[in-house]
Amino acid sequence: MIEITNKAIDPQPITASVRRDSNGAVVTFLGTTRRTSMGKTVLYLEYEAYAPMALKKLREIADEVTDKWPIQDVSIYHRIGRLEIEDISLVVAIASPHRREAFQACGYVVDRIKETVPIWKKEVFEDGQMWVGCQSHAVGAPAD
Amino acid sequence: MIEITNKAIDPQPITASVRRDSNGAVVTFLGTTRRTSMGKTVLYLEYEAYAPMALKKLREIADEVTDKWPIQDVSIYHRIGRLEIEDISLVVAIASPHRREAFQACGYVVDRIKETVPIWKKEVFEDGQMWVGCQSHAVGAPAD
Amino acid sequence: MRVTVRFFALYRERVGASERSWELPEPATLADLLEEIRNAYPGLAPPDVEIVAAVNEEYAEASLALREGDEVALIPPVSGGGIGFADEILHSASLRSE
Amino acid sequence: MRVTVRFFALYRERVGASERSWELPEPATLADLLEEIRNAYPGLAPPDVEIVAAVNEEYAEASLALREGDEVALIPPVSGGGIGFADEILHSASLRSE
Repeated sequence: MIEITNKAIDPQPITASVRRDSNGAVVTFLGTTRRTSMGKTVLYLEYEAYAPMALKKLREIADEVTDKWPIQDVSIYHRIGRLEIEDISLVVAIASPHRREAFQACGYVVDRIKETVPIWKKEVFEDGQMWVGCQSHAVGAPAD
Repeated sequence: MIEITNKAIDPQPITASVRRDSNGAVVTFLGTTRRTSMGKTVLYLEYEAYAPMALKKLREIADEVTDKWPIQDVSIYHRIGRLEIEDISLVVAIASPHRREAFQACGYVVDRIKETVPIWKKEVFEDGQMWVGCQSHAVGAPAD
Repeated sequence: MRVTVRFFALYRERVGASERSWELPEPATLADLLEEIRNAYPGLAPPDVEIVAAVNEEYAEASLALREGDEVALIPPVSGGGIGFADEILHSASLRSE
Repeated sequence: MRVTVRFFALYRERVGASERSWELPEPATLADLLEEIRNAYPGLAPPDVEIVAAVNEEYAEASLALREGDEVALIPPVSGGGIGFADEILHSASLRSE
């Protein structure tokens, strides 16, 4: 199950979706929004996606996992829109016969999502806002 | 929250117990019982614990985590007694500000549990049963 | 030829629109289009910062030849968040499987 | 002196009891007790396999001197399950924090 949604995510059915009687290990990652960022209080967040490409990239990442590891069961849910503090923005659930692969693959998926999937996060503070990761684009910023 | 229980484990409140607004990452591991073991069909499993020592060891492992990583939130539930196939035997939930530490610490906890916590698993087959890990004790087995 | 240009996140805010239809002389590469866009919106990105783009939902090299009807999306840096360790995981996985 | 000996899992099944009170001449080490137990239950474990024990809920060396009232638990190998990677995780964690 791979989905991009603007509704609150319930991780329970996502974890359940990867369980089966040949799997001895299930690893579920939740990405949750934090109260503070770089010492400042975050009021809320906005996530934006290039949805069709993001879905395609998520499916590619799931395929990478089933290619690289003896794993059949990968579920990824990403939330977009306005999120409050402590909301779940991302759920990745992976199950495998043995635990090592489930841990590795779950960490890998989360990393790949942050690298390649066109979903952006804006943190809104009392005195401003910031698209996370776009520091290189700040006016007057040095090029990387 | 650290517990050894003979009831079915619901992972949801265990994961919820480690969430807080300073944590951006929550990693939950489920250990689930598999249908086959060494090519044979498992009918059911029996878990047995030296409960007071097992609890003490689980608490020590949680303390190791909070010592080694910038992590405050560790929950561990281990089930004992009779388990059917696909039941959850173990839940480990860890939350941290950033994901890397949560993945590392969760994998570490599961490993340490398997190494040092006095809880044993017996697989019951149609034609016999086996205490997992006790192969060295088989009658006539070579010493390790 | 005519292509569709989509702007997301920081770029959407700086352009003030999420999508624009763009007329280009043929032949044109992605680099040509990006140069036109930079000229039209000088505040989009600092001059020495590369603008990453996708054509028809796939990351594309600047040398790619554009075709009528292409959907070009400008992709600001994605959210990142912490130090990645995918490479390390893969390295460790491949060591194990040897 | 008198100590309590607890048997779990495989040992419990082989001994046919989960607990026994054991009378020992003083002084006695854990090794002395384990030898008596092996003699009383020759089928407990193969002769060249070590029996791991905990005294008062802590893993103990064979040389530990026992005391009146100690609780000695014989600990069969724990369930293991797959290749551990705790050492590797720690190694990788310490590399990072340098």
